Amino acid sequence: MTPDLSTDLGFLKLRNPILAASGTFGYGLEFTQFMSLAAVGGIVVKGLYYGPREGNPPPRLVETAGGLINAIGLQGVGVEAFAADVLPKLRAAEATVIANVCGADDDEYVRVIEFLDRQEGLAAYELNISCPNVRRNGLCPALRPETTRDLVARCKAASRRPIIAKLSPNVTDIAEIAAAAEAGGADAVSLINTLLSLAIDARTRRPRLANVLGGLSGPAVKPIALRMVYQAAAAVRIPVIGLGGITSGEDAAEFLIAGARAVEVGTANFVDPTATVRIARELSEFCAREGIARSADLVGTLGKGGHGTLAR
Amino acid sequence: MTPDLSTDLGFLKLRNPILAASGTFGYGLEFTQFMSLAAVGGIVVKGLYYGPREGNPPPRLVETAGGLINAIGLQGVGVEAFAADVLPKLRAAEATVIANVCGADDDEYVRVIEFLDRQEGLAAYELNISCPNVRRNGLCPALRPETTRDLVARCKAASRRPIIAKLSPNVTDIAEIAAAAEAGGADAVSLINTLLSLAIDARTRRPRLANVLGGLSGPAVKPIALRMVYQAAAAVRIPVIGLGGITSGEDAAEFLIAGARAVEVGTANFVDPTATVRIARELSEFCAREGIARSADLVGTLGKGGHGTLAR
Amino acid sequence: MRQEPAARIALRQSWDDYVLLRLEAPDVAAEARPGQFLMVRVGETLDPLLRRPISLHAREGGSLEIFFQVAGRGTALLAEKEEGETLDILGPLGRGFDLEADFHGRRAVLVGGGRGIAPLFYLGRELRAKGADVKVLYGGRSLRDLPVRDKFAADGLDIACATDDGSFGRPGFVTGLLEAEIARRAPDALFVCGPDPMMRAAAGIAAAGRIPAQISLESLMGCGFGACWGCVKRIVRGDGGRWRKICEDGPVFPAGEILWEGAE
Amino acid sequence: MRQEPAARIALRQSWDDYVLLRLEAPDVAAEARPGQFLMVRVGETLDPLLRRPISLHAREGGSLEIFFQVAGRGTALLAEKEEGETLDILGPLGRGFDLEADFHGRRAVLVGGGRGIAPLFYLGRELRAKGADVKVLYGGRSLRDLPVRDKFAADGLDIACATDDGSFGRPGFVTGLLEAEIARRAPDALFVCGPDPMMRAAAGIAAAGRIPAQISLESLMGCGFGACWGCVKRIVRGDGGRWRKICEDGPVFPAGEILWEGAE
Ligand SMILES: Cc1cc2nc3c(=O)[nH]c(=O)nc-3n(C[C@H](O)[C@H](O)[C@H](O)COP(=O)(O)OP(=O)(O)OC[C@H]3O[C@@H](n4cnc5c(N)ncnc54)[C@H](O)[C@@H]3O)c2cc1C
Ligand SMILES: Cc1cc2nc3c(=O)[nH]c(=O)nc-3n(C[C@H](O)[C@H](O)[C@H](O)COP(=O)(O)OP(=O)(O)OC[C@H]3O[C@@H](n4cnc5c(N)ncnc54)[C@H](O)[C@@H]3O)c2cc1C
Ligand SMILES: Cc1cc2nc3c(=O)[nH]c(=O)nc-3n(C[C@H](O)[C@H](O)[C@H](O)COP(=O)(O)O)c2cc1C
Ligand SMILES: Cc1cc2nc3c(=O)[nH]c(=O)nc-3n(C[C@H](O)[C@H](O)[C@H](O)COP(=O)(O)O)c2cc1C
Ligand code: FES
Ligand code: FES
Repeated sequence: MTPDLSTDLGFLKLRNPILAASGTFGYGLEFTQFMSLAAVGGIVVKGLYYGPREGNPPPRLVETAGGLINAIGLQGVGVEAFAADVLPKLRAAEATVIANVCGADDDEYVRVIEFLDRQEGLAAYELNISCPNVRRNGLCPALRPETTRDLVARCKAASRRPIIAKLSPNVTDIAEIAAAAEAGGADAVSLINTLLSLAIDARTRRPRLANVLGGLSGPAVKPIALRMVYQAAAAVRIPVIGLGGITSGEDAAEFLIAGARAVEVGTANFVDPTATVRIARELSEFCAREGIARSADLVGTLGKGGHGTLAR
Repeated sequence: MTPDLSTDLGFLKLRNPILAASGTFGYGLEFTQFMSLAAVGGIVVKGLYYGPREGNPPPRLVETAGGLINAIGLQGVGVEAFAADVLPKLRAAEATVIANVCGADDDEYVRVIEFLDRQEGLAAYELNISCPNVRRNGLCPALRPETTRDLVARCKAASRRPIIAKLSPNVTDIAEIAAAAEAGGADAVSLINTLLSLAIDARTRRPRLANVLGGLSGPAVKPIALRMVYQAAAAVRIPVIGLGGITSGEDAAEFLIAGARAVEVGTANFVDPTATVRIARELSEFCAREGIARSADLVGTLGKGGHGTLAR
Repeated sequence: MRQEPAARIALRQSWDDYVLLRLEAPDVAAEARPGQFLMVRVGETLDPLLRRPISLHAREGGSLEIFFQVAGRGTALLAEKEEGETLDILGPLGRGFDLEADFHGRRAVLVGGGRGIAPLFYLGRELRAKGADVKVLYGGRSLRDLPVRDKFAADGLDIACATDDGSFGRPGFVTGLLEAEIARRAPDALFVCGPDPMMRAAAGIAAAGRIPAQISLESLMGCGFGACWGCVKRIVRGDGGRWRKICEDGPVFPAGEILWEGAE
Repeated sequence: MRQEPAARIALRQSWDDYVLLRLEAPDVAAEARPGQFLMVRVGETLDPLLRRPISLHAREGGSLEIFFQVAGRGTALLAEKEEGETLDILGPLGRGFDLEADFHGRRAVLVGGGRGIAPLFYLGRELRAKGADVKVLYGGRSLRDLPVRDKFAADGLDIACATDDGSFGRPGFVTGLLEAEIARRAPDALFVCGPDPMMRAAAGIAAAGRIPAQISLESLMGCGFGACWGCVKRIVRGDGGRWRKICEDGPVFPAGEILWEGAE
């Protein structure tokens, strides 16, 4: 029996619950030499501002223990070039495409959405309200419930497509932020974006990143991501999309168990360009091995703690 | 020329800036077989409640990528046994001892301090207002500026010794919390405590820790810790003690450069019981190699980002 | 207790997923006793982060042997080490078996399941040296899980085997072998190491027969020397049971002190 | 461009902190061109996390050679690999050198500094096969930094060396050798790989002599195939300079397109 990996987010049906995370999968086209884009649940393309963006000066990356700090600063082609040059190819590749929407201010988010709303071939928008690499000191709308709710509400009102609010882990109370996104009308939340971080070169006594601060991703952050997904899933009724450090099918299963309906794979794509399809396959194998007919049956099934507990 | 590692916290002079972090160095006595306790700047002993504590049921530990999640739950002997059985031995070992003070409520913190104030041989108190493993859902006083300020102020008023407030990384704005601790009268802040985390066994679909949630420490969290130390140091005038993932002398130097006047070494002690003395030696070697006469000269010297930046 | 950052691997043997390594570590060996263990660094980088606990399998002069089964990532990395490479070890750790009593002419039965056989070779030799009459019972799923059975016999230790699948020795659990052994001739002391259910059953058998039994427990260990409080199990010492550190107070406990987990 | 998770190491040579590995990877080799590179996994665990970029040093039938210097943790781990072990590689990546022009009878001067010599062996052979008259200039701090100098000569490639400390060849930087070479006979094309200051100086010399030069840049690479945007440098293509991906648009660029870093 082949396990059924099909995933229903309510507003969107996916072949399987494995999506490629924004900023780690380019515009998708870089990966067509390695894999079929139709083999994964979907791809979230690199963050899009309205116009083309320079991004931050290099160095933009630092490798850390089990992790990666980046301060790319959302270099990108802008929506017009994306619609003209990229989207037709993605449509041809039969990819389920989610656009990652950015803005220097609230108005820009809306302008990006209004432009993309006129294009075909997009399944949803993921609002990147949580990028720590653009404003000073890692500030972003997803740090406060009010700014989260208001921005989501504006985008939702402007959009003909479903809205996924991508949340920041750099907060005291993720449940509160997730609830604010829901209150603003988000169709789903995805989390986590990267953790605001600093790396220093002790010899030069300078930051390793030109941007000083950057965002930490990769296996190092998985335990934090899993906790936040668990807390967010308990706080909202809309679907939760989980990510942060997923490198294997079993990692993906853990996020489903914690309450995510789908997951995104980020940094792992850099090490293994076919990580998304491999993880989908491994998830299928995991389900088969454990006798789970549908991967959806895993969602939100975390049992009680206390194995190892004695009866007292 | 041997670099001068002596460290002045204002309220306390240390042989060198390397302290052992609370909960990772037992009561210090476990380590006397490996090293002289007088060889390090000081030791912060395991968290003390007033009475003895059971701690959480096992499993209490999970190893993660470059990190460790723990939910020990502050098992300990309580202040009376500590004063009777442990403190005299630590005094005999000529260790600089800092007590890590815990409380189920604000009153207990004060009671612990009042009791310890009557004992000799303690250099300061580190208020553990940031342990994620005791209350439900990781709640602790250090998550809010008000509770931080109020608790620090109460403890400070009750204490004849200097107070170090140990901060939680599970917050949106560490600068604000550090400032609150300073406003409450803290003589120093130390950070970071562990990051609230979850690990799941996909096969059993149960949390790997009996306590469900635990705290992440170790090299995986170093980039986050370094960022927070940098932000906190910019926000307060009192000394900052930095920790989180330090495993080498160069790591220690990075924290000093970020603005810490001293550092604590935690998880690294489990892998290398002499980690504290080794790190002190490596820091000395680092200073010698780089021509730095006093390790204190490193403190807060982070230069600008932008190596690799082009003139544009 | 010492840290030996570069114990040379003088010998490596392997059978399927079982591996034996002989380590040159005279300082550690000089302090070693049966039932004690090492904390072994399995890699050079920060992942895996923690050392792994492995029992002392034998002492040969200034060398120590360890015998382990590949159970996960850490032991898999350890299994890749080759002769001539070095290992970073910490030890000897723990209290080991209590051999204070006079064992002369006494009958000691050692019960090992799977990788739990590891400490019993060293123990068997030591008990024999103390004049005990030693019998080793060695159980595993299948013949391939009994790789060191001949080693005991070659060393002159009386050994009997059991396999769950009946492929070698007595069919069934090693506890069946233990019951038969007790029926034949009651031992004066039992020493047990293996999977929890096996040790629990053996503890029950010992209690029923009023035979003093020492049990070597396993636990997830953060440090191995008492600093992390991560390895605790419920141990009763006239106090209704408290979380005690397996690494420091154990890993060997009198069977009567152990409160077994509710759910198995 | 392919992923080869188990390219067997058929040969390993080393000199101090320089290592050469020959990898059996027919599928990757079939697509390879000089100036392209591999992304190599240096460990099996999650630390180090990322692959490391290493140039193609030679193609020998279905095998590829890499030649690298231990620069840090990752290359140190790579240096420990032995013959018979396998490497997980991704490649060939990047565009490599532009060899579209007609090189027949043309004089090509290849300038390599330190580990930057790596891609020039493959390139030198290929240029020779295209009928070029090839001269290799190889610079290093000291004699011990020129481990593959004899390899070029043995292959019939004309090579001259320079060392900063004068321990071998012409004393001084390899750029001095380049200036002397140009003074002797102006090349038709320059190909340069080495430390940034050396490449920058070589680019200056090329510009002054109006000699077309191709420069192979290094950069910190997250992925190596265009997905992470981590490897950018300022490249001018009639647009005043934009951050372009070294892995995808390079690593080789015409000297005139490179905007060198302000601070050195
Ligand atoms: C005092 C002591 C002595 C030991 N002596 C030996 C020995 O001589 N030979 C031998 O083969 N093994 C021995 N073990 C068990 C050995 O330590 C574990 O198999 C090993 O740590 C697993 O690490 P891993 O990275 O391979 O597996 P992981 O990937 O960490 O885990 C694999 C599985 O093993 C479980 N596990 C992990 N660590 C332990 C542990 N410490 N105890 C029990 N289960 C664990 C995990 O929950 C998981 O299910 C001993 C354990 C202790 C506590
Ligand atoms: C396209 C390309 C081809 C290369 N080909 C070769 C080759 O054939 N032979 C060879 O010896 N080296 C080559 N390198 C350089 C090699 O990739 C680095 O030396 C290696 O990645 C360093 O990794 P590490 O873990 O050993 O060092 P780390 O510990 O990561 O770093 C050590 C030092 O090297 C610097 N560094 C790290 N990565 C790079 C990098 N990619 N470029 C420049 N500096 C870096 C760091 O900032 C640090 O100062 C190439 C680099 C690129 C981009
Ligand atoms: C190099 C890089 C670029 C990223 N760019 C974006 C982006 O454009 N938009 C966005 O929402 N997230 C971006 N992210 C965050 C990832 O989508 C993801 O949230 C994060 O990396 C955690 O997942 P991971 O641990 O699987 O990588 C980026 C991450 C990395 C490493
Ligand atoms: C097993 C364990 C127990 C801990 N117990 C305490 C404690 O009792 N009091 C406290 O303030 N911090 C405690 N901590 C947190 C550490 O002191 C430290 O803040 C944290 O581990 C980060 O530092 P590290 O990455 O160097 O370990 C504990 C950490 C660990 C791993
Ligand atoms: S393993 Fe750390 S206290 Fe026992
Ligand atoms: S290395 Fe990732 S885009 Fe170039």
